[in-house]
Amino acid sequence: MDFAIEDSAEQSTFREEVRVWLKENIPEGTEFPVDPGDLTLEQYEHRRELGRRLGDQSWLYPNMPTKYGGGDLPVEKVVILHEEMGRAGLSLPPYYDAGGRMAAPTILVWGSEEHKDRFLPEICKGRVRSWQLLTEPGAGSDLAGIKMTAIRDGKDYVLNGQKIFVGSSHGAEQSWTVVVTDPEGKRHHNLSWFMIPMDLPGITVVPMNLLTAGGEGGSGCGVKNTIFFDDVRVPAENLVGGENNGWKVATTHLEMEHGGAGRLGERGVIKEFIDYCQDEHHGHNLLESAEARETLVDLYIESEVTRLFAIRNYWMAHNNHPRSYEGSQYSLRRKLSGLDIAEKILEIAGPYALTNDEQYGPLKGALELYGREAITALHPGATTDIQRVIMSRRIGIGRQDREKVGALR
Amino acid sequence: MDFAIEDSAEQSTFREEVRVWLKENIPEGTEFPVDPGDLTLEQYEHRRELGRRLGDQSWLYPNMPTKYGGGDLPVEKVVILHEEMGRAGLSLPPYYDAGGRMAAPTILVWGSEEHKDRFLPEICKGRVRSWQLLTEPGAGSDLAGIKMTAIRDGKDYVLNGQKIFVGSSHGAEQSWTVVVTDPEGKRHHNLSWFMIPMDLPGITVVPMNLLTAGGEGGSGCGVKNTIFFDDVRVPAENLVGGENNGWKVATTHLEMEHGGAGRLGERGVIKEFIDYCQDEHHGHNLLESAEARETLVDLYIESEVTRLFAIRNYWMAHNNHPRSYEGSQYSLRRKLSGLDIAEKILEIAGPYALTNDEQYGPLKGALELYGREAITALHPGATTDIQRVIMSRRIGIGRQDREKVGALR
Amino acid sequence: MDLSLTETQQLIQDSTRDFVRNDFAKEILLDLDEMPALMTSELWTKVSQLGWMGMAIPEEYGGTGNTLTDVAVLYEELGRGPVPGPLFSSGVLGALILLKTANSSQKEAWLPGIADGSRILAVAATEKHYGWSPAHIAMTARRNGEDYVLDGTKLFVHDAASATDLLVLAKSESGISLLRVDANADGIAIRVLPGFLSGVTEVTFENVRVPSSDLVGIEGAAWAGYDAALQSAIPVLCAYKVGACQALFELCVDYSKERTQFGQPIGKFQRVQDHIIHIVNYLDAARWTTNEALWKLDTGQDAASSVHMAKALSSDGYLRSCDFAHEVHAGIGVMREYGLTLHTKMSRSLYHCLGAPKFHRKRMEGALGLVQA
Amino acid sequence: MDLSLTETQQLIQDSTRDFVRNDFAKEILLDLDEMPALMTSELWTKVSQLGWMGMAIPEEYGGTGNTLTDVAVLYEELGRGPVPGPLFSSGVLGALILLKTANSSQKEAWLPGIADGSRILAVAATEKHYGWSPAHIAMTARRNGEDYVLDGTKLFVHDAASATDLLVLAKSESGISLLRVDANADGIAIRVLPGFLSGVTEVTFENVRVPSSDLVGIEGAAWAGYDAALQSAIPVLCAYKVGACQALFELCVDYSKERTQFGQPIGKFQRVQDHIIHIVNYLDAARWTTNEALWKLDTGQDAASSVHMAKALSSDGYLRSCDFAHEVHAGIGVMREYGLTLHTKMSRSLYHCLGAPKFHRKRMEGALGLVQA
Repeated sequence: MDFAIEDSAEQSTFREEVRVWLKENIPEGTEFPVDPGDLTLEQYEHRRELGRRLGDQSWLYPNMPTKYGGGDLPVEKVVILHEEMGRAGLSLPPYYDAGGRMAAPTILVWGSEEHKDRFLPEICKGRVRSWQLLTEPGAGSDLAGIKMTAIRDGKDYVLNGQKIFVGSSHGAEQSWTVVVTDPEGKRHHNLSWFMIPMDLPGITVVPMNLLTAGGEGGSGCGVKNTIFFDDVRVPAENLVGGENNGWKVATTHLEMEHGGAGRLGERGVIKEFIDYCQDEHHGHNLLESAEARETLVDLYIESEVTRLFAIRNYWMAHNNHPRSYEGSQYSLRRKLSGLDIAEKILEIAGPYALTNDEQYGPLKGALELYGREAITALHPGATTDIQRVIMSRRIGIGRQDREKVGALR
Repeated sequence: MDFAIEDSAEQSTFREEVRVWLKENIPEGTEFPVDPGDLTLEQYEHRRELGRRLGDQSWLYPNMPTKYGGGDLPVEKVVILHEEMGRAGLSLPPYYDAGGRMAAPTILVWGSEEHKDRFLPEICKGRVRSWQLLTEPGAGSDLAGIKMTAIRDGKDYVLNGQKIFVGSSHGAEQSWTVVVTDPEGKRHHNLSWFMIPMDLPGITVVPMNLLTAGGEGGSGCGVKNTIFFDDVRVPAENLVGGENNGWKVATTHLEMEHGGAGRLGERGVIKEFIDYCQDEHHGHNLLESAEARETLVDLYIESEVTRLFAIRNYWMAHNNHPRSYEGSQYSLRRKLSGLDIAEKILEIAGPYALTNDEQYGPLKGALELYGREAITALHPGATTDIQRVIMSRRIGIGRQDREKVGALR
Repeated sequence: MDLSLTETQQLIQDSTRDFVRNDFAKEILLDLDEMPALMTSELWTKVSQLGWMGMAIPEEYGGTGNTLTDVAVLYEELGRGPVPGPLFSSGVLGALILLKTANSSQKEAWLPGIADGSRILAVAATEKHYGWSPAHIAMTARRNGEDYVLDGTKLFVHDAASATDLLVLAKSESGISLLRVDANADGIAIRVLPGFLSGVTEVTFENVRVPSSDLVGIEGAAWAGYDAALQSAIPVLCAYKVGACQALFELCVDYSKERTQFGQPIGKFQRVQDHIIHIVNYLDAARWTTNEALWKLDTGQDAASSVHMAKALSSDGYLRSCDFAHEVHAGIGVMREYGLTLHTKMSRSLYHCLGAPKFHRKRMEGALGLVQA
Repeated sequence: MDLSLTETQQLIQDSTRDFVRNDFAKEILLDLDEMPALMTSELWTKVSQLGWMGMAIPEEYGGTGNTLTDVAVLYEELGRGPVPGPLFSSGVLGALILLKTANSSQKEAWLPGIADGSRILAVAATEKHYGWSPAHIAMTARRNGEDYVLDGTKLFVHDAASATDLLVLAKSESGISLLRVDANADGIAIRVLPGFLSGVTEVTFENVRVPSSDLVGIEGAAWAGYDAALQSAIPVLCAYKVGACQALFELCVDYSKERTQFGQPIGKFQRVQDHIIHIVNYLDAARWTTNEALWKLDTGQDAASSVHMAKALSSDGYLRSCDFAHEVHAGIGVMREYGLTLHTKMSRSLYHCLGAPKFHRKRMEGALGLVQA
């Protein structure tokens, strides 16, 4: 067994290459605002620019095939890219893009050649930003119970309905969604999966007022929105994976969203908090207290287990190792351990943990945000309850047949 | 609000009366063995004797109507009886008797006058010991799914089947059970409730080999048994509450078993352990360790909440206050907090907590037993899962109609 | 043993519940939440006229001299809101501190105003080195002629933005002293802290002169009375959290029936049931430890370990009940207009107020005799 | 990064799993559980011939010099049993201690016997003042002519009843020393302690004379090597617990399909699912922290915090997994013949062995630099 993500000579060269490139290519002022809701248009545009530059390098989606503008890089180099972006205070991709992270692999599995040629390069090159549209007011955990319809009319489908908890600030060029194409059809056999240009007439975007602006992605993505569709005509060729086959298509990106692909290099705030505790603030050191030290050890262990689950999943996914419940286990853990860690931080740091005041808010207010996000993060990408449902099915608890994982490739 | 169980002048007199009486009437050598499985026949007979003497005083079942040999005492005096028995290292009744604790109130609610006259005085006077026969190998949580049958044949019912986790050591004169009287009948409408003399031909009692001998009751009751019924003829007049009405009858004693009636004065081992920690043992004091002190506080809080839930339920039941989920909440808490406390004891006392060695086992081995019983106690009287099922129904989670509690009087 | 409410208490409960349901309806609470004072003067006048502010104050000082349990019944209903603002800080914590520390002329001068709502107290105890022990008081009250001079910063002070008077703990020559200071005195700056909390402030003192007549009680001898007042006030704050947990419980039970997914009410799913069962277990643990602590205090018994226990359980319980309520509600729960986040924020805001759970658990070691006190 | 097993490890896993399934079948384990030695000589001969006892011992001393990860793969399979007896005490803990502390002639004299199973070690470290720090060693080794004389009691010593040799930690004039003592030497009495544990003993020493040639390594300087050996041995013990949790997990999943109540397999109920999900979460937390600790040790990295973490999580995880397995199984789980209680008892027996979770969490404060080491 080898946990090392250490560099071989070739990897060192690559790391150096990345580091130099990033230094030259990250526009000034690209850094995240502490609170995603504070993302300015200027910061957003810097990131789009960086995204395009990374895309031109084939580094924006380094796992995707080169044929479509990806990097097709081995795990080790992907890790290096993640790490170096992390060192620059950013993530890969450098803005929230559910299109690249989840729709692209989905199209790779389910799309026609025409779909792949049409959608993937513009995603991989960073030319478009794509939002994910899944949840509706009446369909959260029960995604298959969505009501938004897409009814065939000539060469188009006509879309009507409402999606919530969508996207980020400053718009997107595309979105992808699952909608009802057969209102009379059987559950799970009545849905289809679409790519939708966001500039079509009849689409309205309204920001939501939430406990935290962002949530998912954790990369300074801005506010979530409600999207209204009012007789929106989408060309039939934007349907991916076949009519009424949308639920199967969705299993692929749900697998991604549920953590099946793992994540690397994500302990940002926690690591910063541990460092923060080592220093004196406002005239004293938090770790003078034995209880604080004890709680900090517990917090560290919590975060380590999450890290190891992420590494395991990443390794499994990228080595095509048979997976079962691990994606949802990781997602469940991220959610519950996030909450647990937030409360441990509250214990250790006291009410300081609750303010983003310039003078008193630790880590420029990131701690305060962490406390709110721990709650907001409980539901996106399926609740903890649903993650347990998936785990149970895949483990085969109480059933002879074990549910298969969603295809990742 | 008044939590005081302090004595008024009248109560003081009563307490003194009880104390004097107990001093004169508790036979030498009646004390519990630490491990219920070690109950000797002699100890058992002492307790039976004490039970009869208490019965003659109407103190054995002090809540029961005087008409049937009970004491019909007010709550305060019942509490005094419990406390004084506890002070003598015993409980009330002084041996495990599901007949008196659960069957008697059930007969009071569901029995005919003839049943009450026939069964209750002999129970209240301590003349008979009665076991509870509910669980079967195929029916634990799902009690209504029992298979043992009682088929009417002339003046008798003929019983065939198997019950497990029954009773205690050294036999019983009676038992009570729920069995299938209508094998073709609808679930919950196919059962009947019987009192059964244990000396009938065809009854075989086989002790079980379990992690702990006793479990429920916690009063040195001895081992649990498997009971086989092989064409046992029970007179039809022993059916209580009407044919095929057994499920309704059972709701009454299940309510008792699930904690609906509360319990008083039950922190024996925990209190002793807290005292134990204050002294030096084997050359040192456990509380020198800051972690041990911290864990002991947590343990104390755990046990206090359980005590308060018990008091609340006792007060509710004995003042006929409307109850709903509280019985099962208390049972759930007893089970889970018992396990939690056992593990806290393990942390504080170290491996000492695991031995009942004469030299090293704390509290004469009672700590070691507590650790095993915490596990064995998870299932009797319904699992934690079932207690949560009952709580949910009674709270009305996800349902418009709230399930009613079982009648206690 | 009688665990029921008295008739008076039943009356307080019913009338308060109605008032909170109407005058502190969700839309009003959402508005209050955006005001620094967390209260409007209209509402303040109303609640003062209802006598809420004088309940903990004896009749001789203009109050109604109710028992702590009576007061707790009121605050349990306020917690259901959760009703924000300076009610507890002034009418309970501040009032009890004055009752335990002030001399009789001070009581006569100040308490009637508190009771009628014209005077609003906030208690400025904690500082940058945050905590609830005497060791955490570093600010000094320097004697200068007939005055004391205050310099320094009080941090995480609850409800100072709506207060007329501050009760300030400071070190003077002979020990820890308490001073009553006009909230708008020269040299005082009050700043509401932004974030996941409500009504929590920084109060800075720059050369603030306080006449010695406003030194509460005896110089250097404030701590014992102050601490005793806290012990009495804590279970009332616990009752507020109990009420809050009760509201969360009911909110979740209602939602479990209304919201359907997979063709049935979500409450049919055992996992959703278990989230709610966690809440009711936290609720009842907080409720009954709080009730017992109140009873002990009202009957003059040693209540230390009960008070610590109630505070530890109710603070933890409120925090975690919010978490479980969010599990039950998922998306809708984090939408501000739904109202759940008012509780979430309040549960965090009050978590450390008067001592966090670990602090009280630690103090229980002394109360239980596990260490030399 | 490659988290898969090597071919060798795969081979060890497969063959051990088969062997355990057959030769340590449940009925055999239930029998062993009632023997003081927890092992029969036939089985011991078999496992010795399989080379299990020599895996952690270098080839030059008669072993096969496998990596710790290799050894852990073996012990993970043993944990599935759970296979009791002195395998770990002798072949891992004892062997590693000797490797870290003994001089080369001692290694040559003793290690080959351990490797071939003819010599069985037990480590007598803990005493009445129970703990795993040097401060907990009070027993003395008094120099007397060419011998050392041991007097006192070692308590909660694992596997002494089946040992041929004891490794005894004692205080001599110059510090903490380690002595190898024949288990049947005059003055030694070994007594298996009754209760909810297995193979745990009291060992008393009354005027036991040990020739100075049996002083292991250098007098007074045993602790550092001993402690380093423990750090290497711990993750192997963790792997045993990981295997045990894996067995519990599989047992519960199987039972969830077989047992029906209310007309369906109990595993259809979310509450039963959640008990099992707790187990798999404990299992995987223990598994991956253990794996990382083993990798760090095998590659010569600083492993302290990983080792502490793995031990804390695996001990807690094994204990709690048993609890959840009992929730899943209810009545049948406490029937001795079902076999679950073998794990329950083992999880308790091993909970404190080589340091309980709180001890290791405490030591992490040093490993993480939160306190001066």
